Amino acid sequence: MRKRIIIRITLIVVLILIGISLYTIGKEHKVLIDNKGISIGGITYNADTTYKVWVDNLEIGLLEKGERNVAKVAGTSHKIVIEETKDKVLTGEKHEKRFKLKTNEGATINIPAIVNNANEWINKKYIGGE
Amino acid sequence: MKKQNLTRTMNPYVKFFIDYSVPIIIALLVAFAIPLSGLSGKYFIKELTIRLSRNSFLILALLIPVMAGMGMNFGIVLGAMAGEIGLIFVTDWLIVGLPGMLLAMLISTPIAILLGYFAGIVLNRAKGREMVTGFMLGFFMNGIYQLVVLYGMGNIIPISNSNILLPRGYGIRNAISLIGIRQVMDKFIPLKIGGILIPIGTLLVIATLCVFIVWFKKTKLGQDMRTVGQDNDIARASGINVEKTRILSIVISTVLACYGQIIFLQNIGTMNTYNSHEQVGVFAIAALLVGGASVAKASIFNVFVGVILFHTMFVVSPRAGKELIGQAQLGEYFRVFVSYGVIAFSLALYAWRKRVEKENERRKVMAFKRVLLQNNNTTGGDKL
Amino acid sequence: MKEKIKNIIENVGLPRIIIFFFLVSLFVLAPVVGISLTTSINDVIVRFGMNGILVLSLVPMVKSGCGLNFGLQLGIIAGLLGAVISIEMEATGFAGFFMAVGIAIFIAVILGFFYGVLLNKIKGDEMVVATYVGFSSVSLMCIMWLILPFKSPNMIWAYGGSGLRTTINTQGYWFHVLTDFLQIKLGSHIIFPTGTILFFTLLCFLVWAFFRTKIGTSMDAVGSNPDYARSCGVNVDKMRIISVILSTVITAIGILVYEESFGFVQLYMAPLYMAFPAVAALLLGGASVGKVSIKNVIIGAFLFQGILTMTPSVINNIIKSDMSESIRIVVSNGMIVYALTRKSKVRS
Amino acid sequence: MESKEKYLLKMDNVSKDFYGNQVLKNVNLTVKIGEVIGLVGENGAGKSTLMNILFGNPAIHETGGFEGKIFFDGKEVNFTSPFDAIDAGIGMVHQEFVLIPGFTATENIFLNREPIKYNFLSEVFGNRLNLLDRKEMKKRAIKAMQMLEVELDSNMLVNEMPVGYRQFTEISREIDRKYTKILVLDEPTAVLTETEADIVKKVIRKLAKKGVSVIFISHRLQEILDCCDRIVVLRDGSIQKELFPSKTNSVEVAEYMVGSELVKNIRKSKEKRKFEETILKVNDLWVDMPGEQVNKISFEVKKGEIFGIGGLTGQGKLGIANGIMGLYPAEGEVKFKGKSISLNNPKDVLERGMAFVSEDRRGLGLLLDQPIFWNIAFTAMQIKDDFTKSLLGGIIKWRDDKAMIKVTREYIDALKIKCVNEKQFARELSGGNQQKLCMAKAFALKPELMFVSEPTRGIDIGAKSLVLDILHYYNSKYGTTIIMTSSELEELRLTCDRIAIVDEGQIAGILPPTAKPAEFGLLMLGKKSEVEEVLTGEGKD
Repeated sequence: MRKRIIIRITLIVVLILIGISLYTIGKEHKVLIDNKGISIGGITYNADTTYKVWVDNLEIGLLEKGERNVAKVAGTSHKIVIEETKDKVLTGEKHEKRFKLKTNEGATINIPAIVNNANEWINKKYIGGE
Repeated sequence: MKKQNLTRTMNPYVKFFIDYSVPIIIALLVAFAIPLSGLSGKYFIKELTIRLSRNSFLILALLIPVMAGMGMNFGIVLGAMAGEIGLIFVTDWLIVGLPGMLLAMLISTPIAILLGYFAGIVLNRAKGREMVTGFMLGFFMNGIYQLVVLYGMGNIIPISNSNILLPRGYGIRNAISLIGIRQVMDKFIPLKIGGILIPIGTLLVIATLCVFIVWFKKTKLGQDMRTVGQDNDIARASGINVEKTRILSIVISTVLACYGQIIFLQNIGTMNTYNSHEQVGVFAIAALLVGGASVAKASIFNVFVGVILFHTMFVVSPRAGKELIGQAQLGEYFRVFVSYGVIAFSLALYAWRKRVEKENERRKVMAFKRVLLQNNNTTGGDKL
Repeated sequence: MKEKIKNIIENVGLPRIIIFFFLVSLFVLAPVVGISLTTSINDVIVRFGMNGILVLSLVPMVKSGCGLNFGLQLGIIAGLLGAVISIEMEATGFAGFFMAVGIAIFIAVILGFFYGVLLNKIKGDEMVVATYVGFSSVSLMCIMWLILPFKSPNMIWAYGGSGLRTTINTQGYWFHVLTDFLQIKLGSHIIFPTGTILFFTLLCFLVWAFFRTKIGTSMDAVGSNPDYARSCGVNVDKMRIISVILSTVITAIGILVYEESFGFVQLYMAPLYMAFPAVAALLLGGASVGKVSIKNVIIGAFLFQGILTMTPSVINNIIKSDMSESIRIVVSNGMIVYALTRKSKVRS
Repeated sequence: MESKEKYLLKMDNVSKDFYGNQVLKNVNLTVKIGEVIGLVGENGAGKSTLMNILFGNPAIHETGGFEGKIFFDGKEVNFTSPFDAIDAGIGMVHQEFVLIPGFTATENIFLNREPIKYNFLSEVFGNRLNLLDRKEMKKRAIKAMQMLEVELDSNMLVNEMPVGYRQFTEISREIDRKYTKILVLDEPTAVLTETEADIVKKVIRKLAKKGVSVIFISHRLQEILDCCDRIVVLRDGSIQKELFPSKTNSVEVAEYMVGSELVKNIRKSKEKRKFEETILKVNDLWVDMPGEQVNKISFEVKKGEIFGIGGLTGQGKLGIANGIMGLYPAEGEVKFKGKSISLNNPKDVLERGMAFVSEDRRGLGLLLDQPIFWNIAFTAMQIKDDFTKSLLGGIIKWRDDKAMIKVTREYIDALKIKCVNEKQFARELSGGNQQKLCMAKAFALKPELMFVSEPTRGIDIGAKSLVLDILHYYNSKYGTTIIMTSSELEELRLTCDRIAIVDEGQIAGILPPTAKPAEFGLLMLGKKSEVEEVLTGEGKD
């Protein structure tokens, strides 16, 4: 009987854990992608060309300079890939960055900062629901 | 006054036709309507695949209470409500994809268990009229559901997503988009044959449920349910807790219906908060009955025959109506009529048969006794 | 004392007591939130007159042991047919109304007969089958409304084509013929619908009188104990059929009075759920699945209509949102579920 | 200490009353290991109560338990549920089948005690999610059935089985229980053919040899004599005699069963009444009344006679009246005053002037939730249009409550019905007064022939003689022919001119009330051949 109680309690705990992990991996985050000039620590990076953007292997589309786009992603670990585009032709110059988000976080990613290898290319923000 | 012939029995062919009259009539109807509708084969197969994967789970949820002798469980509406509450929560929390759907199932399970338990208790108090009670219970709980979702959510139950809340700040909107989990299960294993999406994921889940049901019948609980279903008194006399067994069958059915509704809605992709569940019971039951099931006997086979026949009729009838007298409306009314009519007809047929069979059984026993007497009394010279 | 209260609760039933106090509190609260009590009561009376006969129509079937008539829609269909045929024939005023009633009764007798035969074949399962017979006949009639060859321009769709409209105005035919008959006006708010109430009273009297005749007595016995009735030489099946016909006929009259007062004939899916409020009202009045009296009809119809009228106005004023629909669903269906789960004393 | 070895079961001074009604008085019964006891007794002798006490039937405890002690297997026991009794090793085969018709023989044998295989899900959801061990079930079922030596297919559905095989399935269930030490068989042969009954007898002996004790209840005396070691005769709640088959004969058993002393004042008017005209002639009547089957019965009743029908419960005596009155499906020919009546049509029978006081008072006899005056007047209103007023030239037959009440008051006075007034509900009356009400209902029809079934069942002694007096009164004053069916032989002998004893759905014999009690007993026990039949009061027709 004791064995059963332990098994049942474990099962409930496991189910709750599964619930929490489903919540984490299924949570949708909004990631804003800016192709705009930005000043970080006194240095200003300018946007000068169009980029094609993928988030988590999903094509977001072309971002001309000064533009902003939104990606909706689920889960905690993500990858952003940008590739320089000239006259709608990909140049092959790729940048790839990985980032992690907590369950209630959204993020703004700045393309010029990535291109220039600035440290603060991502700005995470707590969103307590909408 | 009818002549009482104590030894009359029923013709087996007539019996077969009466047993399967519903599927036979619907099959004839469909056979007549398909050419009339002029629908292409591909469209037809596509629609049928969708409907098969969308509805089968819900209909399978009906099987276990039939086994326990509680008839068609009109109370699966309660399970559907539980599923919808789960979906409202995951939509509010912005949980997407397969994890979102699974989480919705996980959250709604305890709700479904509670509702099923409640329904089981109510139905135990209404022995002999489980069906009409289950049906009214569905209506009653719909009122409670409205109070909770329309007035409680956003007020007492925290809901923050303005996309699903009514502009007044509480209560859930009439329709909410389930875009985040739309067809995530159907497309989990992507496969297309000739341009038709085959929802392998969902079909696998349905197959698993079928295996579960077959397995369940072999368990002690399954056997107890069959016993209870056949004869309450004998089951009780042999020490089975009849009430508890009946409640369990309803709980299982409610939980399955809850999953069924989530699967149904992930396929559709939007949810009519206050209407999606209303007709769940009617359509599922009508389909099962069209498949040749009766109040006392239903199998997995009936489920699939039923889904195919019933939904073929659903796809075909508006078009056939239009071709026939130029009004698509006619076909739509027609399929509503068939849904209700099939249930009315099957239930009436079953109730009538129950009486006839009792009478037949009596005659059989009587005839047997006569023979017995004749054999025992051969010395007495009695001639019959 | 405690025992006594317990007994009362047991006999009257907790839901009824709750609903009764709910209604009383609504009436008490009404003036507080600024609703005129006289208008409210007047509303209740008007709606009582409209719906009372539908509630009354359930009585014969309960008396004969056929249970609650969830197949009420059959009678409604007869009534609707009477209404549209009388309008098609351009019959107006009292004559028009009674013509509609006459046609409706004729159809109701035929439908009721077959319905009764069916219910005799399925003794013990009357309620669930009746429910779906009701539903399927409504949906079948939807098709009929589309294809029956009615011509009156007041009834068919304006933009050509065949088929009746979903709602047909009775203005100009027999709108309010009963309601306005001997109408009493007190001030500007209170209009007492004498004709409707008189008509309702008359039908109540007729039903009461019916159960004082030999045949009515037999019917009562069939409902109380069918085995007893059979052993006394009563043709149980025949009695049940008569009760079903009677119920169907009264329903048909009931829906005509409803439409006459309401002003519109509602076709298509409108009658689908009409059985439930009537059943709930009867149960609220103290009837059970197996026992009923005219008193139950009157009390029930009044209480039920009271709740329907009072909840929207009072509740809306208090919490500023319209919960009345949900409350109506909970009250009426809850009442039915409660009655179904009570162990009826009638032998099955 | 010796007794512990010797006796498996010892019932010591067991008494039981139901609300003051003594049904068992100081019963001492012992059963040795491997012994076969035959239990014989009339209805109401206390056989079933005794077995219910042994089997821990909850009804016993709900009505206040019993007095005395029961020792089983050396320990004192007091079972509160049949499951306790089964666990202790008491098996019982009931008269009515406890079988699920849609299940196979195997499934029925193992009803709710199926062998199971472990399944891990049971850790989560409880034992009931273990799987059935079908192989083991089948193996054990076959083993149990082999013991019976009949070809029983373990996979056959019960509802497809011949009736006799259902009985074997039930016995197999008890055989399979390894720990069964004593088996109670309640009328196991009632539905069997003779060859099948022989098999049962053989099995009983076989079980006894294996050390299982058997208590065998049967109304077929020959069977009891054939296979029992000891015969216990119960009468009026106490053990009348213990007999050994080798040292007794059927006459002796029958005598002990019905009692040998003559009924005092058997008839006030001692002289044998003479009747001329035949009023009812029954020819080859079959009645399908559950539990009271009538198989091709023929008899005649004379006008003015009181005709008794007796016999043990379940043998069909009740079926005769119910069948003729059209309440249960019947076949055959019944002539009333020379004309055939239509069977299965209560109305026709009532209209011809017959009436019925049913044994099922609360079910068939009364409208419990209606006032007394309805109950009395209703049938007469239906059949003869009494108590109605014609209105509108006869279109409407208005119920005349006043006339109904007037008549009711007459009957209340005549039959001394104790009630508040004529508007009291029938439910509120005592059993005896309800019975008078049923009779008043029948008298209100002014019948020429009246069936009265079990007129004194469940009513107290004072009311009993009153009820019988009423019957006498109507019989002598109005010349009403009465056919009285009763389980109480004494009552029949006290009242009737002739008494027919029904056994296995047929009339075993017709005797005058003055016949020796043992003769009645022999007829009830299926020993027709040993009784010299008395056909009619007048001799043969």
